[in-house]
Amino acid sequence: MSLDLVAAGTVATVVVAGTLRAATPIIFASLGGLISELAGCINVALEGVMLVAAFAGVITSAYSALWFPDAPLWLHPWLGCAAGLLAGTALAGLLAVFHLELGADLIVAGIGLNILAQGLTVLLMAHLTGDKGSTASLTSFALPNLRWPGMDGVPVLGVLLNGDGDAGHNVLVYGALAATGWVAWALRHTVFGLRLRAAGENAEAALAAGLPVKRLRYAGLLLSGLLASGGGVFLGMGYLTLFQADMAAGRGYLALAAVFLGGHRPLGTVAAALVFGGATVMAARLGLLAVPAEVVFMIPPLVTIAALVLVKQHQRLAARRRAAAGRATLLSS
Amino acid sequence: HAADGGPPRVAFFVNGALGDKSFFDSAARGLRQAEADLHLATRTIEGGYDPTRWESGLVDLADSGDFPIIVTGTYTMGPLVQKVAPDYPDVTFILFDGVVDYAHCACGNVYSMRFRQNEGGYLAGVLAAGLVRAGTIPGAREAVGLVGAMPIPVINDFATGYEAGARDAAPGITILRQFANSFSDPATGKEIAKAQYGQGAGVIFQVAGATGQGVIEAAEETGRYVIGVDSDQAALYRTSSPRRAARILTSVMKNVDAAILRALRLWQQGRLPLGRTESLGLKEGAIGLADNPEAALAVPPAVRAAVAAARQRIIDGTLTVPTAFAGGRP
Amino acid sequence: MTVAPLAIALEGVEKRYPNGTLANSGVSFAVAAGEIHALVGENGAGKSTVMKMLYGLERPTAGALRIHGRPVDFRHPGDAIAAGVGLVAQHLNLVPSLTVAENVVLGHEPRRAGGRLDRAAAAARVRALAEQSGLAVDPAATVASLPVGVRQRVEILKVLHRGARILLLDEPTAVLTPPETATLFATLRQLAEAGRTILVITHKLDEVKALAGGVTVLCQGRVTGSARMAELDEGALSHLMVGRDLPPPPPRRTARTRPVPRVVARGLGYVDDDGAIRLRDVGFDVAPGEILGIAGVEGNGQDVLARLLSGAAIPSAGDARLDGRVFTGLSPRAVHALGVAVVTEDRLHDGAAPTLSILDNLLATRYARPPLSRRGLIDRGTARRWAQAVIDGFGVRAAGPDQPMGALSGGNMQKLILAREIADAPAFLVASQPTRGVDIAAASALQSRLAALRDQGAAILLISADLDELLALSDRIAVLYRGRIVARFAAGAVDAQTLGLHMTGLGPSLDGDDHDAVA
Amino acid sequence: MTPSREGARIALAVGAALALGFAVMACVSDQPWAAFRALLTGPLPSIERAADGRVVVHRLVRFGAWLQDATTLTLVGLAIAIPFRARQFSLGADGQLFMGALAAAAISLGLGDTPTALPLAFLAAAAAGAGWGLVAGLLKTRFEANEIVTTLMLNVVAVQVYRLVVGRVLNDPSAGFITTPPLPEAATLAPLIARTTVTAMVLVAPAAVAAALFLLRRTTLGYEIDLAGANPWFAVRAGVPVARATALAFALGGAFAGLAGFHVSNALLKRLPVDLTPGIGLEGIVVALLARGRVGALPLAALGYAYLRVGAQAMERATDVPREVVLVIQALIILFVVSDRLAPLALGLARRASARIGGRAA
Ligand SMILES: Nc1ncnc2c1ncn2[C@@H]1O[C@H](COP(=O)(O)OP(=O)(O)OP(=O)(O)O)[C@@H](O)[C@H]1O
Ligand SMILES: Nc1ncnc2c1ncn2[C@@H]1O[C@H](COP(=O)(O)OP(=O)(O)OP(=O)(O)O)[C@@H](O)[C@H]1O
Ligand SMILES: [Mg+2]
Ligand SMILES: [Mg+2]
Repeated sequence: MSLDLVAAGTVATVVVAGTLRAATPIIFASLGGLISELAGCINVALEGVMLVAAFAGVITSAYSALWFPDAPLWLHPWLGCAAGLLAGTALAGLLAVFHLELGADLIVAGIGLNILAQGLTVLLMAHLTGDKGSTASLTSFALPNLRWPGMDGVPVLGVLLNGDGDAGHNVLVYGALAATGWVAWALRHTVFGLRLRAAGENAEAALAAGLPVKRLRYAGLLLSGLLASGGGVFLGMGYLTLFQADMAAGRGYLALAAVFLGGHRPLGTVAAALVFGGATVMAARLGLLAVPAEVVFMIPPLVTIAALVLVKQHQRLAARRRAAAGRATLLSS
Repeated sequence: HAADGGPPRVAFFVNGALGDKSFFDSAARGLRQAEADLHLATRTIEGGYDPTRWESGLVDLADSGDFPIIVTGTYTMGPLVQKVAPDYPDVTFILFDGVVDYAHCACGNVYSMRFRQNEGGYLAGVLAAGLVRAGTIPGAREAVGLVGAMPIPVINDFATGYEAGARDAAPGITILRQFANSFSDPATGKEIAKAQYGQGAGVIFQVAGATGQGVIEAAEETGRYVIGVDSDQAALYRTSSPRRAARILTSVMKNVDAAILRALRLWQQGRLPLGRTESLGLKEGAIGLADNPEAALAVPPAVRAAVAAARQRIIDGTLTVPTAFAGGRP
Repeated sequence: MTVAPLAIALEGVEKRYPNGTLANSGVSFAVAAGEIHALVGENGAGKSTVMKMLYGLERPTAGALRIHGRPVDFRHPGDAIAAGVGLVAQHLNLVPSLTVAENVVLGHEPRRAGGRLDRAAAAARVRALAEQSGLAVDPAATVASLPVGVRQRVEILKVLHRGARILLLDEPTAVLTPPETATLFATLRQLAEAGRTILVITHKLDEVKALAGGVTVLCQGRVTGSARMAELDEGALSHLMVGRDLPPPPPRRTARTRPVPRVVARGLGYVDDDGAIRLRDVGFDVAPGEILGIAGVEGNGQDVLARLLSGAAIPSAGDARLDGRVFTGLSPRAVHALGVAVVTEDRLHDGAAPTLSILDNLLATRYARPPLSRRGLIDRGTARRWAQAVIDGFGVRAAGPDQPMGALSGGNMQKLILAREIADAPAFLVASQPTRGVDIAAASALQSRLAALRDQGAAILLISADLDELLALSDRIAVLYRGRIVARFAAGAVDAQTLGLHMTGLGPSLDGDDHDAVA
Repeated sequence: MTPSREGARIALAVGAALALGFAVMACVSDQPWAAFRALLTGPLPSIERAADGRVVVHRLVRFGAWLQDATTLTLVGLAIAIPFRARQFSLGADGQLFMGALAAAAISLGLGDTPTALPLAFLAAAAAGAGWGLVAGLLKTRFEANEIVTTLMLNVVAVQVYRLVVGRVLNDPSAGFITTPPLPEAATLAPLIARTTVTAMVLVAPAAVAAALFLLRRTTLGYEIDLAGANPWFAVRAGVPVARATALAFALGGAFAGLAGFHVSNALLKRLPVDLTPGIGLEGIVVALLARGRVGALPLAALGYAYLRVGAQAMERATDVPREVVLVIQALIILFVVSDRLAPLALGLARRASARIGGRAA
């Protein structure tokens, strides 16, 4: 009986650990999407940013080991990580230049950059490895896992803190949590956050207040690139240990949906990203029952749409309640 | 063509893109081999993933007059070849892993070959189930898994054979089967594999293209085993990641490369049996299991013997493996 | 005699917008430090353009700007702010979701370690500034929830917070009540005495008189006159501003034509989505050929009242009838079909589609019925002829029906909107702020139109922040305060001062539903 | 901007993209000039005189592919451009196309070889696309759900519904891959030009554009859509049924995307494979924006864009340039053509440079 409870708890925590893992790339990307969205620039290129970051990270870590065979092993993944972040941010910078300097429509430029990222990564991969599919033939590195010591065999907490294989969570899983906290704090409490939101909400007012709106939008887009790159690096150097053509697999678009689903608020956005991560894990587990895979893969989009509808409906009911209360006072007076 | 002096030119039309680490890559390898061994000039054209462009792509190749021979594959291309080939009687079409309906088309210039991948799947099933039943894998229950890309007939054929083999080798064994719904999402592949390993699967057979690489990573992380598909996937990791290679028990080889090389050689010799379909399996050496010394030690001799016995019975014809193709084999 | 140093100087300034419009040409004038200077002229004369150049929002295409004697080339408002210039723009420019304090300090925020915003310091600063200048605001309130008058104060505080030595104010009184205007003027005088320089745009003669030490008049982008106020009498000033004698005020109607009210509203109440009561027990009658004026400080229920009467909102209590038929609670189209016409208060927001042509703007209320459309097909030919007739009939200065609405000056745009609404001789017209921001000549033309409509027998509800207009046009005036009617007057029996008192809740209040008290 | 200046701007942008693309090609290819020529002349048929004096037309298929591509792109471009008139940024053409294709195939298979199969399949495709579009429209007007998100999500749902139906309901078990059975002859369109996939749909596309133009310019619904897009607050106050017009704009756009689905199912593939790839809808956005949202300019934008795409594929087939370079060039063209300020910037720089040179000469 109590054993069953522990077992159920373990299954639940396995799902939680899996959700955290599956949500990490989406969390990073959606935080990035949130920042640029608040700065008034929707970033459709999150997908491409992730792809480029994953690619640069994996390739750099592999080549770092080839070029610096004497360097300590722990160095390579971190070099890769830095390169990934840089490359992804650079792609976002390109989006910023096209939009802010050259007047390109943001959405189309974003789509264009996604196509560019798709083509460029495979082109370079084929050039470097002779392989158009993945970098499996290269020895690339994963960023380290963090393990809480002394959790061996502790039933529920052990899995929660150290993951289902007791190998610990990847450092970037913690990175995503830290990024969440930082973004929430920075948007709310810093001068930068205030200016960013002002520039996004009413550019004219921000301009009239003497704010460098264009520079703020650059900052928003670059920061969005940096954060989304974190997700890309995790995909190639944490979740998996290789780069695979098109490996972002629509997560950038999901991240964008999370921003809207989360009502343009940091915690809401991350909650939505967690829902999407959870849906992937559920899909992996539901698939073991006889549910058709197609139905399972409809869950995340349907959840998104349902959530948008329910949130609105909830607001509406609340408004109706308030209005009814007001009407009662109006009529009674 | 050959008239202008150069070697005969072979076009390989890929209805997708290279880089799947298995099927198309293997075919491309066969063509490269042909270039070296048979002195043919080959060109690979990736048609991309949009099926509305494949027909015009194929016609363009045939129409150009540059290529006396066109190689293409998959069942999807079958109907297109069937439609295009009669218009270009001077061009030879080699269709692998797909067929044209010779009864209903003037396809005297088409040679098609199909593979009995269910036979390879069967051996994988025997191996996986035997190993699991031997009880030497820590943490595993008596269960084996299968991760497929999509429930398309070719993959279902692998799966059908696999499940039959597992059941025959270990009646009552639990078999988990799931599809990732994508050929190119290793992260989802890894998540599914983790779920299956979490449910106690000791071995997973991945038939999932690039998605399968996630399964291999999951095997490494959980310390369980995986069986690769189409080409020797342990070889892929042998230098880059030996730990991972050691988790790949074997790969079910679908020797598309050898089959294409053979067909081209026959064509060069004027002996290619045009106008018919050849069925290739264990017996013809087109299907087989790869040797992976790193993992071989993990397999008890009895299990190895069972696999060898099953292989022999299939080759002898005393064992017929069930297939996912409606109407059975041609 | 000492010559005061010049704070602002324009020398031969030209501004040509990228689309080719020559907004300013050879503009030269100067404002001495510590002076309050008025910039006047008709709509589209180029006044706002001058302000925008002085604030770095636009750059002159020729000529030079000097601030405190130094030539400047502002590329960005940040440069202007650094040079001590502040602008309160014609259209309010605040970030709605931020608080008053956040809006005020935006761009010059008090900080704590780590780039953090010091909210407490910001609030304290705003409170202190508000006290000094007499512009009362709640630093913690969200701007979105504030009425326009208060937002205007926030804009001014913003400029003061940055320590601007030169204040540019573009039509700052357009949305203020007389008491608010008086407070603002007192503050401005105080600032000028403290040495700050103020350049203000206004369309109102009396404001120029009350405030300015000097005046510059623009006409079609050129300076047509410049004078010290001391040297001008009233006639000369108005002549300078309008370029000719002022048109006579619209004729006041003397006798009531029909005693039976055409529009009867009783017990109108409205509760918004937040549960706040925005309108409470509002009742009135309007007879054919009568104008009922509604006075009130912005945000006291005028907008809600107009929305209820136009079908844009459904009353929570009460109703209104037109010739005995209830028309509240119907859709805007149904209301319109009954003969109710509406001029909304904010023409750019919900009164017109600036990017569409004049023709498309004129069609909006009648595209769905013959003769302009049949069975879902619009008859463009007929529509064009009709639109041209409207343009000609109302004396609108426009190139033709295909010109984009947004390319018209404010006054002409407003004429077209009024034309659209009264073209089919409505039985009842609800007109909100019909002459806001419109120059004197255009405003008087619009007022004559309203008077003419009244004389044809229409009932008119005139909502206006301009008390002179209300007093000149209305037969009776009701005052809205906090969603209630708190006072009613016959127009002849009241002055602006009394109205202003009631508008701020200081007059003796009325009890009960005595809507016929004055009738 | 005047049409000729706009034309010059686009020409400059495409030129810049091609120049950059050439640089990329030169890096990866041994035969960059041949590749470049293939890119620029690829879609045109080659006419040769054979040894015996007969005139032989080669590569008509590429010409056909160009027209075929432009047809699809025009239709999905309409699916973006019409909601855009109501200021709605729909990314939903993909899902609508899938639904349209599915409906057309289902009706064709259901009716079999009957004369009504073709028109009914055509209508069913339009209706299914419109219905799917309407869902996004209603989500927007009833629940204020952001249309960018809902259309993206509805695309995913549509693709999965499509796979479910093709894989489990309409599946042809004898095919060897997951697909519907071939559609009955009477329900499909025959090629107008032999050995190409150009069908009567190539005429339907301009007709669709004309119909859309008529609808937008001459009908009250079109007027309502325009007004709802130009200023919805004003439109509401003026009594225009904004919600209805907005939702119908989505539906109307969806109908055209549905027809693009019909083009795919009943004209191009004549059966539906499960792995029909999403993404055509996104290209519709590109085409709609190339046309600056002007419905009348859609066919031109579609022809131009399709020309470059087919040229890129011809290049890939004819030379050693890989597929990815084609993607890169395509991306560059998209980026440069939507960069409004690129041409003025370049012209300004050129003018300044020439002024400097001229000044020195003087
Ligand atoms: N951004 C712009 N682009 C092009 N033309 C403009 C722009 N802003 C103003 N104009 C034109 O410049 C002229 C002067 O405009 P401005 O705003 O300075 O007038 P104004 O005197 O402030 O008028 P109002 O009294 O209506 O506020 C007008 O004819 C207008 O059409
Ligand atoms: N981008 C633009 N292009 C053309 N004309 C413009 C543009 N922006 C503004 N205008 C015109 O400039 C003139 C003044 O604009 P502004 O916004 O200062 O005042 P307004 O609100 O139109 O007039 P009012 O003084 O009545 O409020 C108007 O005629 C307006 O239509
Ligand atoms: Mg102005
Ligand atoms: Mg004005």
